[in-house]
Amino acid sequence: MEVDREDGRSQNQLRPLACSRNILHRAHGSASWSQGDTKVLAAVYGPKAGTKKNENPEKACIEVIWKPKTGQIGKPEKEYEMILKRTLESICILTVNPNTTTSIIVQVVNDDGALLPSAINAACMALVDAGIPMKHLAVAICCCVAKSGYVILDPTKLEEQKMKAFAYLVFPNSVRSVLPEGSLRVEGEPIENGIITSVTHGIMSVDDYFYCLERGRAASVKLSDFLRRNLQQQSTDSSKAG
Amino acid sequence: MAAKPGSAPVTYSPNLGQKTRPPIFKDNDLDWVRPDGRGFHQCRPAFFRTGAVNSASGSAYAELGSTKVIVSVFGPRESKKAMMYSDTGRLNCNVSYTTFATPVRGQGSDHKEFSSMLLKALEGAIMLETFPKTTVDVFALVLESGGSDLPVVISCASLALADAGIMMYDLVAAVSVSCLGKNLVIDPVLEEESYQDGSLMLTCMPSRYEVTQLTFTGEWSTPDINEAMQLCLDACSKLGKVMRTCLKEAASASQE
Amino acid sequence: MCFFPLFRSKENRLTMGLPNASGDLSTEVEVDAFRRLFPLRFYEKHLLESIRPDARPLGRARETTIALALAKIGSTTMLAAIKMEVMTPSLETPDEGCIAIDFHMPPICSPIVRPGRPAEGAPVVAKQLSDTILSSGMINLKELSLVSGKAAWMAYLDIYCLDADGALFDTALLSAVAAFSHLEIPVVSLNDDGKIVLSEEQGLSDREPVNKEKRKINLSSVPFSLTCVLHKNYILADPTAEEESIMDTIVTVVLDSSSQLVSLHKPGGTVLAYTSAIQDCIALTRQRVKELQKILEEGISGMEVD
Amino acid sequence: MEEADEMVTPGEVLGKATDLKAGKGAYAASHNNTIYASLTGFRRIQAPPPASNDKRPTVEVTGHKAHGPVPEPGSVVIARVTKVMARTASADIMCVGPKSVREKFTGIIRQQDVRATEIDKVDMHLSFRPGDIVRAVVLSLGDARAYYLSTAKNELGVVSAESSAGATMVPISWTEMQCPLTGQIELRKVAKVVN
Amino acid sequence: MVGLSVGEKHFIQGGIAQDLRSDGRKRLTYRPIYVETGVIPQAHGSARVRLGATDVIASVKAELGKPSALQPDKGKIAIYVDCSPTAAPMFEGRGGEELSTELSVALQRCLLGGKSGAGAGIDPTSLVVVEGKVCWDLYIDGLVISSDGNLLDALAAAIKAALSNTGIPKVDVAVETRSDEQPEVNISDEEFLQFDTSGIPVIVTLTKVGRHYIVDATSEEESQMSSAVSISVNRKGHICGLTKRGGVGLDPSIILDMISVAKHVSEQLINKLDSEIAAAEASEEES
Repeated sequence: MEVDREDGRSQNQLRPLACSRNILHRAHGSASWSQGDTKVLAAVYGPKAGTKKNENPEKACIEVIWKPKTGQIGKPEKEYEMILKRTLESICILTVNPNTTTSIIVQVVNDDGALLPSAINAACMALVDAGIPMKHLAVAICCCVAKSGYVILDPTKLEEQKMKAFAYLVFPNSVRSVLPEGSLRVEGEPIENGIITSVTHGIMSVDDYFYCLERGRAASVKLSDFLRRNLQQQSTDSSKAG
Repeated sequence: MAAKPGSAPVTYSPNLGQKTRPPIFKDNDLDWVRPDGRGFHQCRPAFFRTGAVNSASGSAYAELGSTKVIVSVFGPRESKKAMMYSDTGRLNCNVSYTTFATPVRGQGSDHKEFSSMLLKALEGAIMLETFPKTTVDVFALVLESGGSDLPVVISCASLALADAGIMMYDLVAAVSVSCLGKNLVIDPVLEEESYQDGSLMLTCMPSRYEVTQLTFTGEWSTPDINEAMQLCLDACSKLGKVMRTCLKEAASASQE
Repeated sequence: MCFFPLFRSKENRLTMGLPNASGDLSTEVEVDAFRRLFPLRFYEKHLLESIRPDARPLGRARETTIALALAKIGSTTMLAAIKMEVMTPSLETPDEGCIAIDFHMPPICSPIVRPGRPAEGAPVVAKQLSDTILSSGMINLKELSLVSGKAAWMAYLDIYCLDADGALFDTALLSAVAAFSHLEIPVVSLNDDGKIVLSEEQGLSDREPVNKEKRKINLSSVPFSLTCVLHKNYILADPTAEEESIMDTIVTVVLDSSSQLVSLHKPGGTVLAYTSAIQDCIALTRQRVKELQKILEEGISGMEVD
Repeated sequence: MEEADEMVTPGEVLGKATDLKAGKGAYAASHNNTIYASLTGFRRIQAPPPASNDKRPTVEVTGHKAHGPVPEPGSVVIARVTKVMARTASADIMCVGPKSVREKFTGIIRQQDVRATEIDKVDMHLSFRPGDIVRAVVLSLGDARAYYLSTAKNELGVVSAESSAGATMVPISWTEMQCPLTGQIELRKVAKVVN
Repeated sequence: MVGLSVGEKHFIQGGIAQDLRSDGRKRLTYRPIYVETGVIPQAHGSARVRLGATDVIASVKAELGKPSALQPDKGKIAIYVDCSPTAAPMFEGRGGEELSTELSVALQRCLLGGKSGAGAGIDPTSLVVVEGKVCWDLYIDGLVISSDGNLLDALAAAIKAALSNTGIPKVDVAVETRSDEQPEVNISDEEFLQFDTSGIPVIVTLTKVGRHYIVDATSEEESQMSSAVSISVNRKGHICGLTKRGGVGLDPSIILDMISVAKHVSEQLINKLDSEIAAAEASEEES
């Protein structure tokens, strides 16, 4: 079935992606990420010595500070901070720099839908730029479920509001492994099928959700390729080492 | 979605009728009956239960009429970093209200002095020297404010301390008396407190027969003071018995 | 002189400390110490025997009770209360009321909460609760309207955590649902200067009540939730605070009475959730919804008896 | 000789100081020399030790729910090392004796308290690593922040440590532990197991 | 806290036991009390009171406000005490805050009477201009400049003096407009109304050291106290408020005895204070 979207995209089509790293000079690492008109800046400071209280000093601690476009932060931003923190913790190797704190500041430049996924992608790239040790990258995508049941990817703000429900999904990036095909499978599924983070809003059927997963995974492959290309091309022409 | 973030519309409670003081106090007091039909010198039946909160070292729940409070005790535990070294233990108290405790939503915040008054009522009964350098935290939450909140909190807190196994010289029982016109009414409810002429709160160690805290407001003649204090002392010793039975039941239950 | 890692011997003795084994106190003490020092090893020993330290099978939730708006799952306890106040509805929605949801963790509920600053987790749970309750469509906000464009109910739902031992969201949601199902709206009428007043209190019997028929809110498609922690290939339903603290991958599934998915929440965590795990979590939640519906009905009918 | 146990609560009179001594869970009030209970539990009378010249039996309150253990000077504790610095290592006290604490207490092991000999040659980083489990004795209540701990005895020191490979290491001498996976040897102040 | 050697402690306690205190006073005699009024020109009323080295200032500010819905026939009175860190080292940081709130609460309890306003030093109904609409709100601020014990008694005295020094501008109300509107008021700047301060109680703090109790304790003596009871007494000899400080329990009979002693002591104190206030007012007129 075909659906026409305001901006003439097909339902599985993402908006144009753009990412540039090492854009801030005082930060240890930084990246700007945009999907269509949604744009987010992320800056990484650290690892700095010492952890905050109630944090395990035997591991590296990650703190996330969310800066909205306007106004000061409320409950939604607090939730974003928590989700980002836990998502990034799960992709970083925290045992390498015990008893240190790494702060990630996320600045929303413009919100035109799929804000949290964009923020996660931005933060992830900033961590790479800062040379923080990571197990793998994370790729985040937003899937919207319409009343009539079809699913569209990477919605604009307008689409988000019109849809009955949506899901923010985060997967590990698809890996090009030197090991023989299939050796990296977990219970028959490739690693990149595992869900790092899932946040949904609005009512959908369980089948809708799994349909979202399927679509999201497909899209995450495209995103991974984009990240890989972006990293390769910038690591060649970037003066910055690690 | 229907949520309206940020926008906080002004709201009012439809049932807030003007509280005006009944005229009867002027002269013929005697045919007047209390809102809950109690005798002037009759306390509300007291219900106590220890071990209300598992996450705490000790806790207690108290219910007198519509006054309902929970007290948790934590520690003895590490004192906050800021504090300086001390050979004796520290007691730290805090009293807070739920937003729905009071008739007007979120009115409970105007009881800031309660925390320090709770501390003063308890500190004399606790053997602080038995937990040097550490702190015992006593946190109270008033679920429903039905009058005599502070006395109920104090009695409940001493039960929670006993439940936590903190060494004490004695339990602390607390009762207050309101002065309405010529009448002294014990264990007043919220309505009575709202138009009282004076009040007296007495907290004591029932077994040792010692007063740990005593406060008056309003104008009192010596005979009234004598009567009021005696009322409170008697009520406290009764209350003390109820508290002890509660502790014993809990302890013997845990024996099984 | 001879050397032995201290806890080798204890790990072997641990099995005797297991709930199913004969509880011999002399070892219990050491098990308690071992549990404190090596929580993960302690748990993995139990998981191998597919039993939890509190003697629960992995998939089973703790004992759950509801009394009025007090919900208890294990020792996690939540008290919810709704205060109805009157507001002037917004222009966009002249005949809709509003629900303001907040979640509180007072210092009494846990050793980690201190007076003064609020518990860090609380605002996040509050957000999840209002998202879930409002998006579930359990309550039709039109039912909260009194006089179109003039007056509507603002329902303040405040949930207090009285004892925190894991699965906070599940318990809070349950208490909220219970609170709404017990909610009785007073009969009110409009007085001369356009204010809403209680009919009986003001003795305005002559005045026509504006909400005669709207004394109760009827709940359509009630949401119920189950939180699970993932560890390796294990799924533990309804975790305690200890389990949440040592196994950091948490999945919360919310289904409504017609088993539609209201929310599937997995904020990060070391374990990646594969399709099968998600399916298992949803299946566990389906069972749980049935249990909870039953408990809730009993709770309500129990109230109506007395 | 024991008499029928009765349940008592704090403040209840246990007897007169003239014919009883106050044991644990009890105290004697000087002003009216009366003995009261300070805890909830059973009133027990212990006959005086035949040796002592004080012939008063001791009254105590037992079987009560005691509060969580608190470190005291002299008590043996088990702690997890959190930070290692040039002159001190800080550790969270997890167990006092065999009992685990409800909430951790902070302890400090100072360079001079790591071992009994050559205390000036001690290198903290070759004695402890973050995450190590140590058995130590409480020297003193310490300062505002922490209890002072000592491992300056054979049976005190690291009792359990993970190698950088993440395996539990095996002690091979009183200064070395070995990783069973990699065979790599790491330096520690190792505790001799008492048995 | 005052650091004292064992010898000093014994000397203080012994002196008190023999009814001859370190500064030569008997147990129940106050230090000489000095009152100075109108010390803060901007305030509607103010006074400074010195008891030995204890030195406090009280000021009264009056502002027009709206009575609370629950008590439409009463004006509002707020009492706040500030302990300047210069007064004593222990006032720095939180210590000062705690003491400030403790003193403020004690003063409110002793001077403002019960919820209905009965037994209040100042009759709150006298502050109402238009019932339910306009009233005077009194802001009473106490400042501790230097502390050598017995702050509460000194502050209460200062407040009494400040209030009798207070003049509140006369207010005439424009003819009633509508029931739901705030009426027009105009504040005169010639005519001032005085308070009747005869009903304002004094506070007598009895500090228990050993088996005896003393009035007007210095901070050295306070450091030796087991507990203290502050009792506010008015001219009629009625008790208008009471607060106990210090943790140690007291036998009820002792408290009752303390109350009767306080009543006895208060008589002289009130007379002394009134004459001092009168004198101060007089000297202010001249200057």
